[in-house]
Amino acid sequence: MSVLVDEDTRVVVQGITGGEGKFHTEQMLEYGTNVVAGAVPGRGGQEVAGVPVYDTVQQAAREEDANASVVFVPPAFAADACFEAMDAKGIDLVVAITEGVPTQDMARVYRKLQETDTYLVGPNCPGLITPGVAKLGILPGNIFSSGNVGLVSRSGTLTYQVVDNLTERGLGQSTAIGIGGDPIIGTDFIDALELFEADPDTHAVAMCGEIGGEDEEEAARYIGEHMDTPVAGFIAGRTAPPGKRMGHAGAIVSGSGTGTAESKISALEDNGVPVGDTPEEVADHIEDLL
Amino acid sequence: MSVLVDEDTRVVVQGITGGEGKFHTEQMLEYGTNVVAGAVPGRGGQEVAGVPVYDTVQQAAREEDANASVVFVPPAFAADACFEAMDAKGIDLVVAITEGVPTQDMARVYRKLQETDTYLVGPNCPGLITPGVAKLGILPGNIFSSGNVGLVSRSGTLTYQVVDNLTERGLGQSTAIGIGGDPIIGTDFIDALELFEADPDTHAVAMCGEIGGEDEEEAARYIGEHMDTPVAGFIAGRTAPPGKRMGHAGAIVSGSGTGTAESKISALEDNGVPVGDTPEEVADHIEDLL
Amino acid sequence: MRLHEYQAKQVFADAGVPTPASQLAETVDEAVDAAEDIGYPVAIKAQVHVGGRGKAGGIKLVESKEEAREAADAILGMDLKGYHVSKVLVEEAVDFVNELYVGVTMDRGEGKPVAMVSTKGGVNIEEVAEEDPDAIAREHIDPAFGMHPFQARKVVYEAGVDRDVANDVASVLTTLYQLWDDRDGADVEVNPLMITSDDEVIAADAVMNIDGDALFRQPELAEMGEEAAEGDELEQKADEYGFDYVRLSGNVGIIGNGAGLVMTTLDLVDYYGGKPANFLDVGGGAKADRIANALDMVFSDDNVDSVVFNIFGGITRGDEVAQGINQALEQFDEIPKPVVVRLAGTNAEEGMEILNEELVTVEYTLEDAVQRAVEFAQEVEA
Amino acid sequence: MRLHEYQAKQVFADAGVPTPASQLAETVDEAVDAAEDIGYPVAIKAQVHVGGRGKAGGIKLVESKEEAREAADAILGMDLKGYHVSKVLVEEAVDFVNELYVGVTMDRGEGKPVAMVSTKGGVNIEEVAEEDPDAIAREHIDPAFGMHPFQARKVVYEAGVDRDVANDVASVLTTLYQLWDDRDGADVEVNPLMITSDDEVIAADAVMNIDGDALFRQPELAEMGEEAAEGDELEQKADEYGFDYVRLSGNVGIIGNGAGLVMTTLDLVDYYGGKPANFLDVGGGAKADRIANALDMVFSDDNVDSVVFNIFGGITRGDEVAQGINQALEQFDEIPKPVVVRLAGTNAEEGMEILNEELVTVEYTLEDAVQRAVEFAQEVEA
Repeated sequence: MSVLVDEDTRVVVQGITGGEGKFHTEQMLEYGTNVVAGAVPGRGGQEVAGVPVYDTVQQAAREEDANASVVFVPPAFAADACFEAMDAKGIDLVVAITEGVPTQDMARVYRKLQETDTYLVGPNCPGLITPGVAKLGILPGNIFSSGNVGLVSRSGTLTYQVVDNLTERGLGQSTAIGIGGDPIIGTDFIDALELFEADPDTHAVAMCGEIGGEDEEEAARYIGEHMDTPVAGFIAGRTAPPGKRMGHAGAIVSGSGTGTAESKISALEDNGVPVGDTPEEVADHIEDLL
Repeated sequence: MSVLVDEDTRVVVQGITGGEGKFHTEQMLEYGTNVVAGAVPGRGGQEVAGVPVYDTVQQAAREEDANASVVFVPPAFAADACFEAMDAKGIDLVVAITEGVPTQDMARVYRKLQETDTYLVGPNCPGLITPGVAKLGILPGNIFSSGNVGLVSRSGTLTYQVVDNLTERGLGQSTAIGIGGDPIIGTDFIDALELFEADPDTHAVAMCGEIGGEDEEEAARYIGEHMDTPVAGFIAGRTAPPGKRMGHAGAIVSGSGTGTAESKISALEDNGVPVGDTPEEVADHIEDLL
Repeated sequence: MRLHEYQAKQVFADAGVPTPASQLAETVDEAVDAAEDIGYPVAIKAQVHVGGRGKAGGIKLVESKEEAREAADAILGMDLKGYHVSKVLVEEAVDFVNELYVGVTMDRGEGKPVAMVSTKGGVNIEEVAEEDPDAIAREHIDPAFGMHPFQARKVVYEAGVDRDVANDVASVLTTLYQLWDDRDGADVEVNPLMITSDDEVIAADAVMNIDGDALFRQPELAEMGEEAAEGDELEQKADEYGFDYVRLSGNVGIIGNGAGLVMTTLDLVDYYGGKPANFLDVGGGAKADRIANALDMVFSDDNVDSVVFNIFGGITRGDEVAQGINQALEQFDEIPKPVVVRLAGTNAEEGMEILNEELVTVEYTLEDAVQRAVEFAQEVEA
Repeated sequence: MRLHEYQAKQVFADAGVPTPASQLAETVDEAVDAAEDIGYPVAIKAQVHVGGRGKAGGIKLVESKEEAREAADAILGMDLKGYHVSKVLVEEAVDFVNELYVGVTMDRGEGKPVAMVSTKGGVNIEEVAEEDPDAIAREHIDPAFGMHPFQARKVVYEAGVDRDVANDVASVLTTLYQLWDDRDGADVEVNPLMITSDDEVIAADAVMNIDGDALFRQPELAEMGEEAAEGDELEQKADEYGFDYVRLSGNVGIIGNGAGLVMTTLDLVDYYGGKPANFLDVGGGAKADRIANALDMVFSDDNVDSVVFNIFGGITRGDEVAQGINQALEQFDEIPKPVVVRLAGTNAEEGMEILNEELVTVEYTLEDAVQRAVEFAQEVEA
């Protein structure tokens, strides 16, 4: 088993006619993902990589029985694309890859999301993958392998690094979710941990956080209170100087007590989560926990 | 017993320093209503009819343990007053008397209302009364008497007429609710009927509708499917010519099949609800049903 | 409050909706000059609030100066379903290949605006709605968020609009929603939205109804509304006084407070064998001068033989009503028409005491008051 | 993106927030002229993005022409916590009886904007937040509805603002929220909002941080942002290139893709005994020319002794990265600093084949690549 993505996932790609949309549609198809449609206004009736394009997500979902969407549209239109996907009947998973979505747009998307049963992963995320089954997003499929380690991470490329370390020593993954590092995201650590906890085929979870915000601290408390499945952690940004903004919005050290690497690491350790000093060490911990 | 209003109802009056606000606060107090506070921005610290005024509803609710609000503010500010009351911790009943609230304002209020557990009665309504206990609004208390007939009506003065007929022959009321005749209202017929159905001390319900909209038809179906408490009905506007707008927005005959007096009367009768030809006859029916 | 076509078109055009070239004319000469200016063919369209203007002869397509003069002469001054035509819009005739319906209105039942698009434009959309409801695509708008761009596209594509014009139609719909939202619209519609052979979209008609309760914050539209006011002298008077008034064909004048109660009074007049002359709701909290105005209105109606005055007070106070009645009636040497008054509710007893029983007949129940007024009317007719 | 005080004040004033009379000056003479114009006392304020400007000597209150000259001379050109002061704002000194804090920001945890008011204005609000959190009243705004008027009043009264000025303070807050909403604000603040003895409110400082991701739809602010850009040459270059870049004090240059992985690379440099010279994230989907620009940046940093280039590809494709590296390095007769490259992920193998191993050292794991770069740096230092 797996979470969010399985054999029945039927994907519509929003923005399939764009450069990245087309490239990653091909990559997803090659990986075996059931990409059944694209959606681009005004481009209905065309085909991209053999996939039929519709003018609206609703049409794509209706005609091709799609139940998930991956969003590759430019930042200015990404929020609208998320609203469209959340609105479309049948779509219950939306994966927003787009980087650079204005925060206020996302606040509105997040507000609407609370009223739906849809899962939104991202934005500014690499997507998610159930190895050997399907990937939704831009993750490089070849580094993943099927297994029983769940993975959730705020950082795209750090996810790949940790997966690489896991895969190299034969620790396959049930599902890996890149939740994205933006200030406002759909699925957060706790949502993902909840899903992994409920999945009988996920036997351990690797959780990669970074400085900024308090999501890791809250997730640590959640793990301590609600999880039986063991978790190992990693926190990026130990050496980041206070007050400096390191890349995306999430990665800023506020200088006060919370949000620092120390605060996150000790919250995790206090709740029984071993934290690796290097990505390699995360794999060590997972090996121990299984 | 009663619905929505009882001995524990503690009222804050929004707009208490205005002419109508002051007059009806005095009337409510005289009737025995527990009016504990007023709320008018910039008027905190004053007193009206012996009632302390606060600058915000939140302060009034906190300081005086108010749990209900009656809104007397002018139409341009009425929606904001409703939002404020819905937002205030402790307030779970809002009665908006104000007439002439722009419909789009009410659409926004109604949208927010769906996310709360608050009851909003109105706008453009006379309010509600549990005879002998308390009245919230502008209903003339002296015509009501305590008893076991529930009353719900879209029209203010028509309510009074029917109550007068009931009271004259000794049929007292548990609670009477004027839901208002605007296109968008908070508590509708079905909400009120649900409350009466659940109230062991309401033994029959009088429901006064009028032409326009489909609320009476929907209520009729609800009564047929869900109610054990007997209901008698009245529909105003039998002689209204099609296409003419009769007073408030509710009272317009669309000319098509629904919304006419005939459509409403037959929907009620089809669901076992006797409909009076005159207000007097409604009292006759109620007498029979008890 | 409904704007005239020419006013709504101006509002739409200002907001960026493509409209045909047009000029307003109030005389035949003005109309002919406008037609010459614009170039033939032009449509000459009566500016009155009447459905089915075309069928009733209120719209004529003309090809020449002579035809223009003839058409303007026929339409200006005509009586269109009871409305006097004093203005025509002279408008470029658009050569179209398709006609769409595009509109935004409030769905009362849902408490939400709804955007609608249909490829069956150019005809009465209410008929389409009844006979072929699926021919109209509907998209409810969340009033907290407003219309998302995708929603405009979605409803346009769901309606089956051609892909080549879908974007432009969605753009018109977006503008209509924006106008609906910004200008407190009740209904904002274009029907037909014409599609030309080279895929241009043009609003060939324009409907804009404004929420009367919101006119206080729409001063520009309120002013247009005054220009657009129609109806007979009494209805215009009611507008001035701020009454909800509808003139009917009977002879029992009816004044009351609250739409439901006034309608019930009408129903009872009918029930007791009389014929209502009007619906007149003085509204809540009516003060003495409003009451006097209401009496003035009903007395001004020559059809009225008797008046029933039915006030059940909540906000409206019986003593003020009584004062108003006295004031209004004391001005007359002789009361023009018998008035039956029934007061109940807030301060009703005080009111009863104030009422001058030499001027009015006082009754204590609604049924009695209506019956007495019907009797008075029957006596006059007899 | 943060505006300078003088820019933010202009934006606030244009939106109707009362601000003191002020003039911008870039020379001592300009500053003195401005002070003479405005009339004493005036404040002379360094225009740099530094907290605690006042304490650090960046704000001086002057009473005369002589003092103005002295202060302007001292402040213009000074180095304030590492920032060069090239502009001062000369501003009317306001006589106040109270100082408030009023601001709007995004509460990440809630995913909602929050409006904040405190009567403890005029000091570092972060300190107030930590030491006396109840001294700041907070009101979360529903991003679907925007700020309701009652919310502005509520938070102002909850903060304990005097009733006499509550309405004006609520009005400033409403404007700040509107600016936050319309202009894609991240933080929009006035601290202090001064209250004068005759109950006037005046914004004595102005903070406006804009969401960098929204600058595409805020062209006017984006232009101001360019004017406001600060930092050393390399940081300005990074801005031009559109890189997320932070200069640090070590000697191992770091280039990578994705904030988390780059931070991890920094952490590993430290873990293996080295010192990171910078954080440089080339972002997702980095094309060849961006890669070349990134190398150019790190080479331009004199502190850098070796470079580790760590790319794990998702959107970023290994072959394009490799081409970029080759292109950048082929320009040099001699490679200025040793570069260790580690590619993984999408098209990594193609990339490895493309890489010119005469120009770079290739490693296959992150740990090996970092260790090798640390070794190179240590060799140079040795």
